[in-house]
Amino acid sequence: MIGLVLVSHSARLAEGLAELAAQMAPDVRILPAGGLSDGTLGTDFDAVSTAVDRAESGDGVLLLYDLGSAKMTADLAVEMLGDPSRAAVADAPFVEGAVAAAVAAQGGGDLDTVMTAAVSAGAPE
Amino acid sequence: MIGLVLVSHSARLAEGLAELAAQMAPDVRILPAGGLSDGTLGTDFDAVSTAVDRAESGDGVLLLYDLGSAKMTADLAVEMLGDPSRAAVADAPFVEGAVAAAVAAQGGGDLDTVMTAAVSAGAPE
Amino acid sequence: MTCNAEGVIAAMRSVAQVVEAHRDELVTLDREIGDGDHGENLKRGFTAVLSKLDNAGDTPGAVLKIVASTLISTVGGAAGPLYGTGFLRAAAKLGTAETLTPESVADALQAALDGVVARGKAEVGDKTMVDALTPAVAAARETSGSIADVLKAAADAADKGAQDTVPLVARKGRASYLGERSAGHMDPGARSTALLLRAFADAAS
Amino acid sequence: MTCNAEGVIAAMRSVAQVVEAHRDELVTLDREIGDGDHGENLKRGFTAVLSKLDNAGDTPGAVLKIVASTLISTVGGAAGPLYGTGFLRAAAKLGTAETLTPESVADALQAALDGVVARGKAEVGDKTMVDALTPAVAAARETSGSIADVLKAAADAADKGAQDTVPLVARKGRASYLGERSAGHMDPGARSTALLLRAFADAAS
Ligand SMILES: Nc1ncnc2c1ncn2[C@@H]1O[C@H](COP(=O)(O)OP(=O)(O)O)[C@@H](O)[C@H]1O
Ligand SMILES: Nc1ncnc2c1ncn2[C@@H]1O[C@H](COP(=O)(O)OP(=O)(O)O)[C@@H](O)[C@H]1O
Ligand SMILES: [Mg+2]
Ligand SMILES: [Mg+2]
Ligand SMILES: [Mg+2]
Ligand SMILES: [Mg+2]
Repeated sequence: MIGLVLVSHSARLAEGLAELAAQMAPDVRILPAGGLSDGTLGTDFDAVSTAVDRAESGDGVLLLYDLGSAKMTADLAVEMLGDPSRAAVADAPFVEGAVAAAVAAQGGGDLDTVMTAAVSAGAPE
Repeated sequence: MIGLVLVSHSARLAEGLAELAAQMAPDVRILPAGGLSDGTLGTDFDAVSTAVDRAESGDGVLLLYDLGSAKMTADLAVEMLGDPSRAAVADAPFVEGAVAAAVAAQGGGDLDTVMTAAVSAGAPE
Repeated sequence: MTCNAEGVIAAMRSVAQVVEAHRDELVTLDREIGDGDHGENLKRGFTAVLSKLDNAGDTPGAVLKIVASTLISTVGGAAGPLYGTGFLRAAAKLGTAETLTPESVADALQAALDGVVARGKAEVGDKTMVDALTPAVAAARETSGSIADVLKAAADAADKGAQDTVPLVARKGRASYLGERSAGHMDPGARSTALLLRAFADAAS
Repeated sequence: MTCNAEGVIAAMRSVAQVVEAHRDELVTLDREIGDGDHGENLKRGFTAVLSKLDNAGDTPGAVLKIVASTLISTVGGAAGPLYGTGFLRAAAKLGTAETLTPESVADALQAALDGVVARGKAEVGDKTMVDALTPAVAAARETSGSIADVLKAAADAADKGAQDTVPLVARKGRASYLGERSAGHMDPGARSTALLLRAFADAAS
């Protein structure tokens, strides 16, 4: 099953989104990676890398991010993986993309399918 | 100055997004309204209505929401205002829209301007 | 049922009982294609309604207005604004009339449906409560007879409408996230609509 | 400066001092068109770098690699992956060479710029650090002379590049949220790039 990593500047934002996305995807590993270790706002590369490891259960990991600098941190974390093809960063609306990706992962979708669900997510009806 | 209300199923998500958006909009009233009073996930109509009152400083309030049912709660809160024209609900990506709206409000934009900033927000570069 | 405020209050008490009794069923349905809270949401909402029913009002409309605002404030999920708006519109339609008639009941159901559609923008076939309420309103309008007859026809049609949501692919609400995977499950909101109408019909007979 | 690993370590120490001394200035610039943390981000990053510099490596490339990974892990803002990638690419370009030459310094600066652009996708004129680094690289490539000469030319060009960001409207990074309102302020990242290059130039002379 594809795992998700939610890269945010805010710990609470990432954790809240993880609980929201988990509601419809109870079996998916959804790892929040938000904020700096001192509690201030920012993205923590080491926390993101650790989250990617933990989200991986064999099928790959999708990363989503809140703002542009979080995207750069996410990209870097993927590039530094032993096998960068095991993870991908979605250019998707953060909340809407994470929920859609979680549902797609829960449904057994592969990395491409989960990525497509994220990037094509809009505000739901 | 336009105020913002962030309607979410999760208290942490709304609070984290409020702190993120406030970073670039220190003078804007950004009120999180997330979760149910018992701590579970859901949208709390009364909390949203209270947040709209608190976000109002005379120029109007923009509401953003995380998922479709939060939109319905937000719509209802606006309809029930004494003067519904003082607030509006943005169909915008939640995080991206809130940050863009906060910056537009900080810049002194009116309700239309702030709404436009929210709905035209995409993932930033 | 007596067709005044007291009768509506009594009917709401049995609705609350039915919701409580079917909490787990609705949770299970919502777990399949949603977030698994529909039964709990409605139970929370109607438990709050119960606590407001004593002297809730002198007219059916006044009682339904209290029900509406209580559901809006307490349900916490999509069903809150949806049922809340439905009850609110029904209340407005009934106005200050002291008693219900078969015609005013059908009109109130129509107003409730219109309110649910205005709130949620769902069409028939989207796999939502609208798929139960729409045939229920049509059946109510076509039925002549007592209030009990009207509500029984509505409940029967809602049951069938809810059943008919099983093969549908959801296009509104959380279930729409599942796409094709939403087929094969009854929509929880359509089921709860059928349960509510059956409770009203039973209370009226 | 001696053009080996030790010289680079010494230069990094003065960079860290310069960053510390200009923390507030960078914070103030970032408060105008960003989130007000650029000075604190870089201070946190280079303080961490300082603690890693003892025996950081035997070649300039090895030292820069440590600098890169430390910045990536500690800066916490856009400047982390951007400067981190820049230092990483510069380190890769220098390879295992024991000493720097004017040419290898210019090549390393070019590699750093390419890395920053690959990471952030900014073009000249977008009001970012690229607006300082791009003219700096061009000046470095055009300058013949000592390493100090090359770095001084780069720092002068970066100063001008940073100044020239003032009238621009930001198209990348947080400042792009401000649209037209971003004009009239110097880009904090362009300013810090100019400060870093000046610190290197001063260390080399
Ligand atoms: N836009 C909509 N229009 C009509 N009904 C809807 C809509 N969205 C959701 N529903 C109904 O609400 C039900 C789910 O209610 P509930 O579980 O209480 O809310 P939530 O989805 O917020 O958890 C669905 O089964 C469906 O019948
Ligand atoms: N996409 C980008 N490409 C190049 N430089 C960028 C980009 N985004 C931001 N920057 C630079 O980063 C600087 C801000 O850094 P910093 O404040 O540390 O990060 P953040 O914006 O995450 O708070 C900006 O002034 C700009 O020079
Ligand atoms: Mg539900
Ligand atoms: Mg719910
Ligand atoms: Mg900043
Ligand atoms: Mg920052």
